[in-house]
Amino acid sequence: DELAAYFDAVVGAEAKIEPRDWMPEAYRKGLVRQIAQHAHSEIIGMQPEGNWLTRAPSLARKAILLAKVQDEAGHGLYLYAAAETLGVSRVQLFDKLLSGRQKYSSIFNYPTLSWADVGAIGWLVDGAAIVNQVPLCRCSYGPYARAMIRICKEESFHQRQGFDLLYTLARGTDEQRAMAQDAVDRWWYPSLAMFGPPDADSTHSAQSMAWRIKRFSNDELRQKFVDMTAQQAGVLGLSLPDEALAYDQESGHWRYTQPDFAELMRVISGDGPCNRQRIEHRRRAHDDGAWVRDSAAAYAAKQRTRKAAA
Amino acid sequence: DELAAYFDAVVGAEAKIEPRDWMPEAYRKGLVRQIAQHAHSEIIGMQPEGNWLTRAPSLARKAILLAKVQDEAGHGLYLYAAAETLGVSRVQLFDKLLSGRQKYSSIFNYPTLSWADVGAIGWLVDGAAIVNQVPLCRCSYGPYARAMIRICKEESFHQRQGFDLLYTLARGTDEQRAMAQDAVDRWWYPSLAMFGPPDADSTHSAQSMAWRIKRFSNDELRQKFVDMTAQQAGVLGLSLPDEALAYDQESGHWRYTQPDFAELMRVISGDGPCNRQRIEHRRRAHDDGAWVRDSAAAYAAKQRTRKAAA
Amino acid sequence: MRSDYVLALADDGLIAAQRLAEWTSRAPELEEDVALANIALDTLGQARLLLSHAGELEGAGRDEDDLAYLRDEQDFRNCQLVELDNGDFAVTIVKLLCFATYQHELYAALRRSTDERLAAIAAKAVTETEYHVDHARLWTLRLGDGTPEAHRRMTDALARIWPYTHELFEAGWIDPELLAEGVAVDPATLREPWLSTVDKTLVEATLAVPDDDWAPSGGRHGVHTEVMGYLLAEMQYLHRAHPGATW
Amino acid sequence: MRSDYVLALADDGLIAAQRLAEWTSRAPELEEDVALANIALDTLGQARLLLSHAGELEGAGRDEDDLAYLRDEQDFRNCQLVELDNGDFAVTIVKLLCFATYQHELYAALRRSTDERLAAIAAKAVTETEYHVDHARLWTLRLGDGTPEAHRRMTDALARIWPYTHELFEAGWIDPELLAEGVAVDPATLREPWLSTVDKTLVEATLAVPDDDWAPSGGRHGVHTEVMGYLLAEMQYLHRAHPGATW
Repeated sequence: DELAAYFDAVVGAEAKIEPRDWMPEAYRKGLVRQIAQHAHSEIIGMQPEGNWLTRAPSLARKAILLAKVQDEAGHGLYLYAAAETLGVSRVQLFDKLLSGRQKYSSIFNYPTLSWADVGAIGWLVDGAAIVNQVPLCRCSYGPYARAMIRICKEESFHQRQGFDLLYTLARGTDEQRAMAQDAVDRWWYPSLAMFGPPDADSTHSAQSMAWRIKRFSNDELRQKFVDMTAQQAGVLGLSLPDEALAYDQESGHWRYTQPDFAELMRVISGDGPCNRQRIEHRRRAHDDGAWVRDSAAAYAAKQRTRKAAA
Repeated sequence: DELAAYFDAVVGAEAKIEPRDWMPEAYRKGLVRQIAQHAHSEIIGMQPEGNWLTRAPSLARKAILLAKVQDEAGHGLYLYAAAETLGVSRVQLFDKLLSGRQKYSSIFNYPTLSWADVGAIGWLVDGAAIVNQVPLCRCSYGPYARAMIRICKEESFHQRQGFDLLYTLARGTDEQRAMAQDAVDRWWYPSLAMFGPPDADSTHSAQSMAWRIKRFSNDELRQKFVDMTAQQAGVLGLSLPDEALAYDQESGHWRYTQPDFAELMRVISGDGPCNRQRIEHRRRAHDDGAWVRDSAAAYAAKQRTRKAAA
Repeated sequence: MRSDYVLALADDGLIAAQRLAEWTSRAPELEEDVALANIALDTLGQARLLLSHAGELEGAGRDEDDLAYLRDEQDFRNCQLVELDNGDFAVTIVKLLCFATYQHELYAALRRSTDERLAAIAAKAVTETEYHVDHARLWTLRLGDGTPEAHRRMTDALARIWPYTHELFEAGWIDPELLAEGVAVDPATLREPWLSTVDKTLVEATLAVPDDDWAPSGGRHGVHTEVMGYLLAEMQYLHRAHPGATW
Repeated sequence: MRSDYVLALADDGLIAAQRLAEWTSRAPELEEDVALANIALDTLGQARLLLSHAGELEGAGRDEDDLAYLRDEQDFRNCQLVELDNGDFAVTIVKLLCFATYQHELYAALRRSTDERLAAIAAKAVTETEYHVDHARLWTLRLGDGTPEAHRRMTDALARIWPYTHELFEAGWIDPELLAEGVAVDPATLREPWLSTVDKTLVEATLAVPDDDWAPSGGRHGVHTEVMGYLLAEMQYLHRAHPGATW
């Protein structure tokens, strides 16, 4: 019909679909799921780094980390707002997160065990997120694309800060260097796994590509990340825990060992080291805050009544 | 009458009154109050030292401290048992502690701010407690006297451990020595205040003396403590925060400055640095444990029913 | 000493920021996670400027990190109010209302300090603390005049926190020369405007200033509460575990 | 290395004792304050003997305090079970039931270790852990078969703790030579008697082994949970703040 043709034309022309426009139900549903999962990831992602806020070893780093974790909360807010333009409420989405009906990025189910992990998350996890997200800045859904532009700018700032943190450690004492290397060793494969299963096993991809939501395959993005990161590792003077890692002159790409996708599946299905802890933490914050939200609502209602009476 | 005459004769002969014996109501009441207050002090006294259990700087000291705090709980148990022989229950007494109707020693309303405080409490507070309590080992009420014999033995062990802790610090690094001196400076006057108001202002004393519960006046005991402690301070190589402190050749006693009894009264009446914290801590432990005690009681009842049915 | 004065103000901010940072990812709603982190950032930023200034005044070559991470408990001069446990959100809001209003009055007055650097720090800080006060005020209204449960929690929080506000206005620890020279502000002069602002908010929130004259103190002389040692152990551990390292 | 094996057993006890010590003055009744402190003391005492032995086997001159206070997190080899937060009294009792029963089986077997010192430590420890098991068993009955609330809390506690019990029986971290020489005990052989004892108690307490095959691990390789860093900061701070001091 006419609406569908218009939708296809807009998407085909690399223009933006806006909230008021007609869109296929599957497009809407898929976007809601993706944006919500992305928002949830920002919110859950506050925990692993937040774990080091009170222990940051310098005040400058403490301030940087505080600003970063705050940015993550902010990203969560933009993204929930983008999802709300598709007709779902933040409360509904939050409820799906807390009840386990919607996922968040499995990377946050690993623990931060040393200060260097803060650097490794910035460098590797934010690095991988950027590779994943930069194409989304051209996504066909306007509100999502615009949120991603702002988010990517901040993420790349975070990625440089993570790199800088590791760079300092790598040039510090033996213990600091060891701490940095250990963190990179633990976060490397989980970061590779952030790009999802290999293309052969990936679902949803073809339709997402056609709708200009996804633009590159999982394996393409993973390769882009490896190429970028392998080079930076050299600058850091840290090694990546992959003996097969080598630059392939011919293709211009780095060869690397795939992550253990069976482990990825275990973590996604709930058995990562921190899945239960992360959700329980968020649920506790939510439950502990219930009386606060209730009171704010009661106060707002009173104010409305007072204004109406005045 | 005959019972009263018998009671007076036993007390006069320095023999023991036992639970089954007749006793004047004021004797019983006074003893209950004194024993309960003493028991409460042991229980509340677990907190200031317990504050350093997880942070003790060596494993040997951690074990010693753990054993000491455990002894305090044990002392509380003997003393509540002694009070129970006078016809009151531990639950009743505990309730009076938690509701503020019965006091505990005000010394425990000061905070432990450094590891050296653990030593200062052992040396000064347990030292003062021993001076106060040794005469009670000859108290006319049998169960109390016997509890005190056991308690005094352990207290004097604790006092030596406290002395040893400070001795080690006083011979340690400059920082350790400063820590020890600071602790002694803070705990000295509160320890002197443990003997109560000056004799001129003291109530209850005459009757207690006649009943062979109290044997020395507050000021006599305080002087005994100062004499003992001033000498030991010299061995430690730490000073006591009293410029007037000096040995009086003639009397064979040390002259000293009296503590600020107005401050003592403020702390007794509730305005010490930790009064609210100490009671709140104990109340929270009690409240948090309610479901445990309830379940233990329910289980015991079930077991009785099962045995009766079997 | 002028550096002692500046250090005490710095410590207030440093410890307050440390407690606020504990809230991160635990706030009642996302917007509040952002807001509390923001306030913590401002407060930490002010503390850093003050620490650097104190270090330079002291002239012993100590930078902000030496002062934050390598002093022992009795060398911290913050008021006890800021070190108290966060408690529930009501306790945090009452602490923030009392402390931010105090800081706001203080910085407003310090803009006229004869220590130019201090005056410049204060000039920047005063606009930041204005927002903190406003934020605390709004929550005090929402919680005091919202549900009965929140009202009860706010009343409990006020009872718990109020005694520690008296220390904010003690002046005895400040070198009289600094007051005479116009470097320092006499905290006693801040009490009246502080009380008037706080009381106005409490009344509007159907709450009341507690009737309690217990006034614990000691922080300005390095005597803290028992929670301070745990706070410092957590804050300083990593830094101290690697002596001389750069981060 | 033999010292690594002994160190892991020592760390189990050290960290378990640290958590138990946190209960002091917080127990549901006075008798339990005494009992938990007693168990902590036994466990700490065993850990100290094992640490000293490990230090001597290592031969680098490290004593019990060097090992307890100056190692970093990734050098601690305790199972994750013992480092978990205490939670409520139910969680503590479930942890104790699982851990003490494990230690009891382990020490019973280690009495026949070809490392004579280890055998001697085990011989003393086995009578101590028998009491710990008994204590945990009695409380499991009182809470599991008492009130509905306690039953619910015990069920929640089992769900929380059970996954961490699997790591106790992992053998991969132990040098096979130590097993061959009869120095070490293969933990896998302890699982059956352990499960039978624990299950019997749970059944008697009207509770059940959770149906959950999540089996987090890593402690034996120095990979811990996020709470471990806070535990160590608190435990080690003072010692580390005074390098080289004697206490």
